[in-house]
Amino acid sequence: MNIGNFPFVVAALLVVLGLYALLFKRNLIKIVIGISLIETGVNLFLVMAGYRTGGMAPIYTLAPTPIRDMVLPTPQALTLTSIVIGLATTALLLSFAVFIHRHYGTLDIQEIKELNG
Amino acid sequence: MSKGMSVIVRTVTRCVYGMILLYGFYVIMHGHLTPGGGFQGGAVVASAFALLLVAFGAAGIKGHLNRHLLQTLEEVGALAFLALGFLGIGTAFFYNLFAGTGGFFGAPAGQLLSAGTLPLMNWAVGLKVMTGIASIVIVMMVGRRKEETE
Amino acid sequence: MNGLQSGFGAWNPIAWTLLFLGILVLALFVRSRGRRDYKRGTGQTKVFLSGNEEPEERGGLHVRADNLYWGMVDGLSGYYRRVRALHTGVLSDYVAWFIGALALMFVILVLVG
Amino acid sequence: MNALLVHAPVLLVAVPLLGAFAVPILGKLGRGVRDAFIGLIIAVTAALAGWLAADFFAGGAVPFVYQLGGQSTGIPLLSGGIPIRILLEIDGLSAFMALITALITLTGAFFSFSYWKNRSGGTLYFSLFLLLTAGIFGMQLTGDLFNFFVFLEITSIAACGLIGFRVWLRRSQEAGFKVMTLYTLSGLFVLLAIGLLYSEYGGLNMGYLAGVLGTGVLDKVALGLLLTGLAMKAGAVPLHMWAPDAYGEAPAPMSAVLVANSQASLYAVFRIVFTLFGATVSAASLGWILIVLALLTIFVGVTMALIQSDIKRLIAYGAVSQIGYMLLGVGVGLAVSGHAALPDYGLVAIQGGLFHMLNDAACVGLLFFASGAVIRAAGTRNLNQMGGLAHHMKWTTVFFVIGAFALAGVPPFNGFASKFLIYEASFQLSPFLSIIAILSSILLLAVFVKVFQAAFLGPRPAQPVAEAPVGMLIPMAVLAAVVIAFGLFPGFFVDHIVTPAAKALWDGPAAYITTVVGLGG
Repeated sequence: MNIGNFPFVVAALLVVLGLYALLFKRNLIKIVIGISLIETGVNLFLVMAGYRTGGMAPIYTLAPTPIRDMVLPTPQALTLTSIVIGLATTALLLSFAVFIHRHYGTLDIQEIKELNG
Repeated sequence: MSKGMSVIVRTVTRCVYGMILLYGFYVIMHGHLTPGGGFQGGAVVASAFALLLVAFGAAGIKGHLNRHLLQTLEEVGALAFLALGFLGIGTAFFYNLFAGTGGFFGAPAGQLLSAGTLPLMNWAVGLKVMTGIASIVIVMMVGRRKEETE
Repeated sequence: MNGLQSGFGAWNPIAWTLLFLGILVLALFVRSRGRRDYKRGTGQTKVFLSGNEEPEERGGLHVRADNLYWGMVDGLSGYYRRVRALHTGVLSDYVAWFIGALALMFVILVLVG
Repeated sequence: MNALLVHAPVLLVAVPLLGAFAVPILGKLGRGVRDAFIGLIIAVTAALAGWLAADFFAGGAVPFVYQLGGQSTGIPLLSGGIPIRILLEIDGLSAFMALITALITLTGAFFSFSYWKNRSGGTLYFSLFLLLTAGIFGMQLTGDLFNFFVFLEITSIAACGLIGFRVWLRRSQEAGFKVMTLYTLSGLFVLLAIGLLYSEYGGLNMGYLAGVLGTGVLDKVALGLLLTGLAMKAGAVPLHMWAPDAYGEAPAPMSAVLVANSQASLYAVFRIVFTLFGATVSAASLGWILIVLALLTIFVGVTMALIQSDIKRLIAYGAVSQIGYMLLGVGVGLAVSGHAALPDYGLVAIQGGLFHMLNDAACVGLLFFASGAVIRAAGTRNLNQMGGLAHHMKWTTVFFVIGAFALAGVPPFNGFASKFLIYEASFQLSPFLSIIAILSSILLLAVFVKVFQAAFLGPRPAQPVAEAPVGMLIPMAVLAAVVIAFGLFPGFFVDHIVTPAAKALWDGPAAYITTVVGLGG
């Protein structure tokens, strides 16, 4: 296997690990960690999608010739945006977890099921 | 927890606090030239606030970081960003009005005062992010403290 | 212009409304032809409940929401037991449904379409 | 074109966003100033959406783009054949959806003024409300996949903030956590799909991508991720479990806007299957996927609604089932669009599905508003503890009955007009489809008879209750008027609004693509 594909394997592993946490972990905080893991995996995938072997950082004034030696800036902008969104999501989820613990006295997702049926 | 952490942590915090702030503002100001920008710089600045909060505790920083002021500044940052977008509406929303005009912020690419409205947008975003993250950290910290007293 | 054509049938709400109003007027007319010589305040104006006496406590007469359609829900109890068991309220199960639907979608799209 | 109208697409996003950030500051000046400002922002947004749609449909529904940050708004900049700018693209479907959003947010905001009159937390509520409005408009107008993801996440965060911002209510926290987790999960898979498409084709613009997409396995994986993620956000069975939690625990006016949010995700599903993948993937199999989802959604939604005893959860399941009718209409249209003969009933089915979106927004909004007034008067959400409200709340009763009849498809209200088109068209594909649809519609009427009997009929309540305030009745009256107008004059609306939107799907992606990439070559 080409060593350049290794990051994609890591990204896939991160997503799978995150899904594992979502499916089998019962603690709310671990579920939030699972979401963060999936997000990290997707972000890693996005950055890798724009990488060129041996490419330079995409800085306008340092643009190399030929310009093909620069890594793509667009996926980096996308990743950045997605990180910002992830920050807001994680903060919101954690504050929900804080208040759920205050109301229900537990962080076990199996016991937080008043809304069913 | 409200008493903060040990003398070593507090002293180190005093030493590096200014440096973190300086680095954060550097990242914000050079957002249009180097990797980084408003969000990253703002997050760095907010991490300095978080460090203060951890080292000195919620009681220790009372009066230094006003949550309501932070939240108002966050709205101002967001409004400033939108206002910069509206500035270009004579042509198109977000049109870069000042770029390449030779005046203020119109210098050739690569200088600090270049790229038109982009550095201004970075400042606005930086202001929003630093105050926003700081107020999230403070709210979570204060919420925790209240829970402990209950 | 006003109605809808489906290429198969047609629907004209104005005509339908006019017809509805016409039938309503007809029904009211039939009703007005009814007998007026009944005696008020006697057994003739009492509610007929299969020969039973009308209960006096009006508050107890209201059929509550869960009692409605009792027979239907009971008749479908096999279906409802299964469907309610799916709505567990546990987040992990909802995530599992999502993963399952995703897998099924992949299988269908890659193998069939 | 008018100068303001040229910028209307971006203003629809920017003006509510401006309001969202300015409301917390203006909130410090007092409630009157804040409410007047919010009313102004929402009214301006709705007027812009109405104006844009009116001008667009009157002008023959020719798609156009708005380019952010360019030297001009119209012609996109091309760099090597790939449009790199941030584009908003308005075609018939986008303009139609913007109209729905404008209707619901306008009435929802004015209902909210009355709803929050004697409660705290209004400033945060309205700030998030405007953020959600901006996000929904953004989802509907954007021509760029990544921006679509950003707006999707904006709506997720704002919606969950609105579900859970009343931190003193324990069930709202539970609903907020669950909904946010599922929204984020589906959003991340949508992002993964966008990343796949980008790495394969090097573009994010929908028009550009639609022109170059192939039929490889990677495209199908991306399509599967997009479809499942967006079906989750739209609330299609079996991915609907979050929807009753969300609609049920949000404040009443918010539930109506959350339905508009789900419809925006549904819009994205239609956009993806018709425009993005329209030329490459087998229409029949995609169409049948949508139809199966639709039948499950219709049937499970209605039957689950029947056994609820919480009034808002009941209406929420009803709203879930209506998502199925839209999927059914458009799915039938998609399934037959692959036929060589292109039978006409495909277009009729799409018309029905889209018209039902508009009708569903109005009826479900009306029902959620009425449920808010009912809960406020009865002091409980449990239908078993209600009764006799019609003695004191005559207007609310009338509006509730109109909304319930319309949603259940009773003539001559608007729900029947759109369901008529769906029934007739799906009957021609397979009679089984329309049998399920009609049967479920009848069951839905039974569901609302149950609510009507339990909450409004019966002996007078022990304590007299007050009629809803005028501030709540007027938004309900507006929606009721819309319901009746669409019901009595469906031909007019179908000809002028729905048909251009349906044609944007039915005629294939060619017009959408050439608007973006045809100009520069």
